[in-house]
Amino acid sequence: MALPVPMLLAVQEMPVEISGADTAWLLVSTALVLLMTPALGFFYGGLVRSKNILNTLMMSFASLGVVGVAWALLGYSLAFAPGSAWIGGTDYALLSGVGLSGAPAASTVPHVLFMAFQGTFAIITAALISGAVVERMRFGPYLVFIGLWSLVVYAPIAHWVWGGGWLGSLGALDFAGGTVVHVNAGIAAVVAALVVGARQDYGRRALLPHNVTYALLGAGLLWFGWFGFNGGSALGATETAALAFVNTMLAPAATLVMWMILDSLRDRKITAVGAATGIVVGLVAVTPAAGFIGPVAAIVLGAVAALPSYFIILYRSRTRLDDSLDVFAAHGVGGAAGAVLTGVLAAEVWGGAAGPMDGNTGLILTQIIAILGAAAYSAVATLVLLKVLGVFMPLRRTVAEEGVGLDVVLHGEEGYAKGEGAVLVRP
Amino acid sequence: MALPVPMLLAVQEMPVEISGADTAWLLVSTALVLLMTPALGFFYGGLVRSKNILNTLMMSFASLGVVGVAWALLGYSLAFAPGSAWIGGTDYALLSGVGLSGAPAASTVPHVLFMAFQGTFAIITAALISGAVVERMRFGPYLVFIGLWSLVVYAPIAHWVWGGGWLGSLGALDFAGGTVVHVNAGIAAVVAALVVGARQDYGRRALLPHNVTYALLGAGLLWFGWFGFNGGSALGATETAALAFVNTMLAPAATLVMWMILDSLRDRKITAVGAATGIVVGLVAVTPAAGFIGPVAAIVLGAVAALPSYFIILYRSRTRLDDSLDVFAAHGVGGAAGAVLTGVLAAEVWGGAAGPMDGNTGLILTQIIAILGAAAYSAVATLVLLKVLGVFMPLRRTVAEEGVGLDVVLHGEEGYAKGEGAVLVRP
Amino acid sequence: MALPVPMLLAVQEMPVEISGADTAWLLVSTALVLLMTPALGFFYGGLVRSKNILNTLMMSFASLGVVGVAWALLGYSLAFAPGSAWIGGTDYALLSGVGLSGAPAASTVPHVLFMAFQGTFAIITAALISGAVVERMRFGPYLVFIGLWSLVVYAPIAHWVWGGGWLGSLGALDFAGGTVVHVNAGIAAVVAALVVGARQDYGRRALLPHNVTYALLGAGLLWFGWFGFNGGSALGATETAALAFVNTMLAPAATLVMWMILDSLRDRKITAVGAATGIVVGLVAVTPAAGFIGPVAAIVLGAVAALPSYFIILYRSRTRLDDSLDVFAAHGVGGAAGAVLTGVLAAEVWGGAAGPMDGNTGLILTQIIAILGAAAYSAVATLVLLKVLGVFMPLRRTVAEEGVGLDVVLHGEEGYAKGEGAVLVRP
Amino acid sequence: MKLIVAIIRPDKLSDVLEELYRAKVRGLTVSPVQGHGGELEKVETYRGMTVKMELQEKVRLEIGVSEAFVERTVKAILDAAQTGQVGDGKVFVLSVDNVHRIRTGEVDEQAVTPMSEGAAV
Amino acid sequence: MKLIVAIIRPDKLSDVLEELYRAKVRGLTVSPVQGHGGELEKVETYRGMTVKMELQEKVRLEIGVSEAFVERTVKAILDAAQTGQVGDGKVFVLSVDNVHRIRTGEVDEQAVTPMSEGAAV
Amino acid sequence: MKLIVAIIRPDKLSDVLEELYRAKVRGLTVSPVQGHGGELEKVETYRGMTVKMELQEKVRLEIGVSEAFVERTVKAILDAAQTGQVGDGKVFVLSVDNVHRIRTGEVDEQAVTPMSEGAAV
Ligand SMILES: Nc1ncnc2c1ncn2[C@@H]1O[C@H](COP(=O)(O)OP(=O)(O)O)[C@@H](O)[C@H]1O
Ligand SMILES: Nc1ncnc2c1ncn2[C@@H]1O[C@H](COP(=O)(O)OP(=O)(O)O)[C@@H](O)[C@H]1O
Ligand SMILES: Nc1ncnc2c1ncn2[C@@H]1O[C@H](COP(=O)(O)OP(=O)(O)O)[C@@H](O)[C@H]1O
Repeated sequence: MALPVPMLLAVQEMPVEISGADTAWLLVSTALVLLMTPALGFFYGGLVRSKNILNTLMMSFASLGVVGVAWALLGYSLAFAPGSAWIGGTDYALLSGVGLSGAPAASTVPHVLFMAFQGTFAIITAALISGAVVERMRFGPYLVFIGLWSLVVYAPIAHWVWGGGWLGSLGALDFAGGTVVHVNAGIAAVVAALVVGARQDYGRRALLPHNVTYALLGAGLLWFGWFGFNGGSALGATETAALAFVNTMLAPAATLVMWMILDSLRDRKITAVGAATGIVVGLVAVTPAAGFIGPVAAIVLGAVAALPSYFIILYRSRTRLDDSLDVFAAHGVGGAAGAVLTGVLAAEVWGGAAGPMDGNTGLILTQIIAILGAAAYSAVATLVLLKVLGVFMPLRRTVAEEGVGLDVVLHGEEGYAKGEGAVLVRP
Repeated sequence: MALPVPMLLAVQEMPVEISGADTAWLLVSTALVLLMTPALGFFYGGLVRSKNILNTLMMSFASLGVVGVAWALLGYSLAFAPGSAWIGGTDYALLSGVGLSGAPAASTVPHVLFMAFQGTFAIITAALISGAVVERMRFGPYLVFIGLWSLVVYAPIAHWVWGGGWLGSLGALDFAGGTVVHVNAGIAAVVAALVVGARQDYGRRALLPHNVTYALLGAGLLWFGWFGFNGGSALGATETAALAFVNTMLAPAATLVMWMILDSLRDRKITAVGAATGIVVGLVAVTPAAGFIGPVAAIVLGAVAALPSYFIILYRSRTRLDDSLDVFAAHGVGGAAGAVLTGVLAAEVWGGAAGPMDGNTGLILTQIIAILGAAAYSAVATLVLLKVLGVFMPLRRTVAEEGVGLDVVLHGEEGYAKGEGAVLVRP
Repeated sequence: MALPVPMLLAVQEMPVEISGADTAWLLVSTALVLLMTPALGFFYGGLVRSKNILNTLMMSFASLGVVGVAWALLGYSLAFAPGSAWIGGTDYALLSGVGLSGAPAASTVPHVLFMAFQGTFAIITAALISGAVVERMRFGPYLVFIGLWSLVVYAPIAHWVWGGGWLGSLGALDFAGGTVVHVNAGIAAVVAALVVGARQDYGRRALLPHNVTYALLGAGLLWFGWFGFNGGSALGATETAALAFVNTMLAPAATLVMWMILDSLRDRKITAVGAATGIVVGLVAVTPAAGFIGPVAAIVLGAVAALPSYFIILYRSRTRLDDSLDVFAAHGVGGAAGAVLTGVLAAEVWGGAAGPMDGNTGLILTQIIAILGAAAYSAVATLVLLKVLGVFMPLRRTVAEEGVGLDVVLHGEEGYAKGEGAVLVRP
Repeated sequence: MKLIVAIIRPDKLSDVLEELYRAKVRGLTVSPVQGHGGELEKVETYRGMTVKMELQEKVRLEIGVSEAFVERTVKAILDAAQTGQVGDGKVFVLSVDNVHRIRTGEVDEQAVTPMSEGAAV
Repeated sequence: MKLIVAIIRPDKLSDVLEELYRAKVRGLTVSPVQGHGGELEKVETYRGMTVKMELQEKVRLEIGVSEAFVERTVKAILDAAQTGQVGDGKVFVLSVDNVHRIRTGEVDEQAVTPMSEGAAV
Repeated sequence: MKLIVAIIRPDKLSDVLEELYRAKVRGLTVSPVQGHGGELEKVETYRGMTVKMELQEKVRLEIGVSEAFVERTVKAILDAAQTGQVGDGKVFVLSVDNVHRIRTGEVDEQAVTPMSEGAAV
């Protein structure tokens, strides 16, 4: 994702061989990003009540199936096939023309691998939204929603920035998806939380995380996977990959330190949920910047980006908006903060694009335009999608069923069955 | 594993240098496959009762030790040293001649690394069988069993297909082990379940999974590791690796979607245990095919392969066969389905071997012969091995001990100790 | 880490290009080592009581932040910038001069990546110490301690061995940190346990592991990550990396087998905690040797190294030393055993350094000097550091608070909240 | 002295605690239990196996009170725990020979009268 | 009105539930407990530490019944829970002053008579 | 026959078990409970949400004894479980109509007298 469009075109002109090293790194990166979706399931799952743990996990795992297939059949084409400034064409639908020779956007790696790498991004972006509707949304409509959302909302925005669309042409910088993935998912999450409505107990009961260790497990695996997310977005085993990688290590480290300081100032208690959250916010924030800024700038970016997300999380829980797992605060705000800071800290000396220090003072404005453009489209399209869906299938079950818990009601299972009083029904 | 034997020989003739890229990818792949065995432990462990969780985990973890060492000392040689059509020789016993220069079967990577990569396959294949005998088998005999089984059953079958044996010569296609690993383990599992006998409560009580989240954790990590299993079987960072990788992403995605549809049609409830199972079945099914078929064919294969496993799992639990965690249905049937579908979908255009569409209509028959040959040998050899072992050491503890749970009885530990009423015994 | 200093200098003279393959492998290795710190958190966390699970996890996770940032700002420079025989200079402070061209110590990979790879070592070494002070130490002082310790203790010792310091010049062999990481952390752990003092219940109550599955999860992920630790220390996708990797697979396998045999001889019960411990001990022991010895020697090393750690663990729990999770026995003793065995088993034929069999009989003595030197400095410096810290901030909370559990008292959270009786405090 | 044992729905616990608080009932002990009554059974399904869960999650309260408090305690529970749906639970009132407060050794009436000077965990 | 409290082996719970069902005893409450009696203690070992587990897993049943049901309830439990091995458990029969059904406010006999019209969780 | 119900601090359980052992009280049943009394409430904080934990972890003992044993049992508990801090817990003594030993069908006195010939889990 590191190459601006003109350079991409230049590269395409001269046929290049598949590089073993680049392929090796992109193979690894794709596996790492795929792992992020189960990891997200555990990050989210730890934060819900135990009666909804399986439903929450399934919201992530199902995306691997539904969005994975949708991406191969159509989404990739809508995002990356030649098309207009707004959306890609259907040249690559059903993966036609997506073979083993170099990808148009990354000539040293097989096209089919580039498609898969991008697919893992679509999968996790859709799954991110689930954090806003856990513990109450019906599962069938959720599956239909994320499948369509990946085609109707994600694919176009990916096209705008990376597929040759208008934001890329404008010069907006988004190394690995601060806007495409995180701002987009964060805004869609708010819309989904509003349309689906708050949990019946929200604001009335204490809804405690049933297993904070899962939130930490998820955060740890997310960090691990994110090296593929950002490092892999260099699309090769290059210096840029190394830079993106190192920034993905240092920025969240700084966010974590800052988050612990904020926690400790507020309440003299450094929370584990806070640490897990801080890590994720740092990872989100460095995503758009990873290959464009230096390592010390990454530390600064990580520390600074902690602030807006930290305080919006505090504030959000006092509002009526049941964005249950703070997708907006972590991903929407974190992604936007990162995108803006990319516009401040990008420096040509690190081999990426020119930033304000190199005279490109318009960059910040471009970044803000990109954020707003993606956010606006995501909000409207997600709203329309959910409203239309809601006409065909109710999005929630009854209040009583919500009380029993979605695991039993929707999935016919318990996360942690004791087995007492369970009677085998003979067929 | 991708190269048919004649090509291998050709390659061996001209000395090739170690390739950094191929080595990098095989290093990563080996690590990924090694991780699959702990992952399997969690997949299995989540599905048993909490009083047997440690025993179930240990059945996988112990294989890392026992089979790992057995493989280095002898198994690798029996599988890959020059020998007959039936078994390898002892040239590589105690790793003699296994050094840092290119492997005979993969000249661009160090021989010692090739040995280790193959070792991780032997480790997990043996561990797979444990799913059929959990919650009742004694641990000592289990350790002896898997150690010997890896030498007596696994190594020969690996030799048949990949080490220059009769199935490879016949032209059977098995990219990463549909037959060698999965059909083999699936059949051995049935035999083991029969010889060891059913759990005392089987068919009488509801034996519930104590922690479905572990089954999902295991499935997620297995998917991640499987990229090394299939992608690494290309033995280099090549286009074939990319193809195998992408198919390993798309086929299970399709199986997962299909499984959710089947669940939902049957009972209007999409289960998490089902999703975890579906992912594993899809991974199993694509294993023999990964480097031989195109990505769209992989989606088809994944979706189709869900069917037999799905219905056999439903049926099995009504029988008296206590293949407790459905190793046969998931691995035996899934592996066989994948192997047959490889015979249908293999296409030369994807750089692997010729399939029916390329005129090689005999391939399906060859595949079936390979399945039956491996299954027959696995069944007989496993039976003999267990029967002989049973003469020297009882395979089970008493019914009362089974009631207490194997963790306390065999391992002297509890998985989740509360500590109430625990009194320190001073030495 | 494989290159002795003179070779390093030679390499530096001729400018070499960044190698994609080497970079790919070091990228992966760095991600793997980073994952080890969360993994360590779970390994440790499973062994404590549930009321301290979050505190224990946080002791590892926090190191990713605190030590990660400290390393980038100063630690790397103190360890690797040109300096004296005792400590590096400040040339690389604030990462000045650490860019995208080849690292001085590893010219084929970007300098910034080499810095990050080394940073993951500093992070986990500090986190290792936490095992000796879990369930009682205050969190604020702990954070200050590990931050300073990484600068004052870790960085100098790393410099001695790898940064051009006196131990490296002496010819001491430490492939991936047997002395720098494990002996160092093991000794610091004893000092910390003594200064902080024993848990109030230590030796009086049975302090049971609350979740042995987490210990196994941690051990599995540690093994996976350790392939980066040892394999990555070859600093490229080379034959040496392959050798180090394979040894990292075989040695712990042998330790695991030996540990199971010892368990079974002692009590006829093969414990899961023992298996997890055995794996870690094997990994520790092979760390100094990984790239210097052959695979069969690694099996021998793994099996032999089980013995001292096994018996010291048995013995330690009868003493008054509350090194709660046996950091000394596993890391201190395991690392020393590995370092000495490196001095015995190193063989030139495997491409590393000359050992006794090659006539370098002085090696064993050199190894012992390195162990003692590092241990002595670690002991004294850790002691001074903790004593000084203790003057400014008490290291423990009250006995009553220890009884309630650190999760609630220090972090204001519970690991596994049921939510009964929780009342929302409206803001 | 009486011991009041109540089985209620878990999601009514907070309401009951509040109501008891208003009724000035201070001490009580809570435990998670599983109940079997006239409720519809839950059905679960794992792979080929279908399972009827005969037991529902409930919460058990145990409250030692002096005679004077019995009525209002029972009333508080009945009021706060009722939904009108099958499965609301039961309240049992048992006689107690005597009650001891462990901290002070006080007995009976004294033992259950709150005395919240000082506070610790 | 009586309250029958029984401590049984966990693996006998299903049998006891079935037997009670046959005895037409409907309502009951179950909780996991740990018991100490004449049973052999389990020994566990963690690293260097050996631990005696003094408590065994048991299940506690609590069943409110009218006088007429006491005998058959106790008999059902005794029959179904017995293995003859040490550790089978105990049954306690306590007198209850009164019983309330939370859903309806009915008391005593009425409160424990099943009335399964309607059904909900 | 009496049933003694005691609510104590979890960290006093071992001491109480030892003291009861010395008092020759053998059989008993233990369960984890949560208590609400005069204790200070714990405060927890999760993201923006602050939560007061009204319930503290306690352990509940249930001990069936013959009249002769009541006093020494209560004394043993009071002695061993006391810390003097708020939150030490309560002991309730209830009358029991009768007790059955499931293994042998013995009743009352017989049923609670230890008879540790043989041993099994
Ligand atoms: N006879 C009883 N003894 C003990 N507990 C009972 C009894 N009857 C009901 N319960 C408890 O009360 C809960 C609800 O009882 P149920 O009879 O289903 O509801 P309702 O009182 O609304 O008819 C049960 O789940 C069980 O825990
Ligand atoms: N006096 C008692 N009070 C309360 N519970 C008891 C008592 N005696 C035994 N129990 C419970 O019954 C269980 C089995 O009792 P035990 O005396 O070991 O068996 P048995 O009745 O077969 O001799 C114990 O684990 C404990 O839970
Ligand atoms: N009236 C009561 N009925 C039942 N349990 C009680 C009662 N009062 C207190 N408890 C239990 O005893 C525990 C300690 O009681 P508390 O009143 O706080 O302490 P103290 O007895 O030291 O004043 C409580 O957490 C609760 O479990």
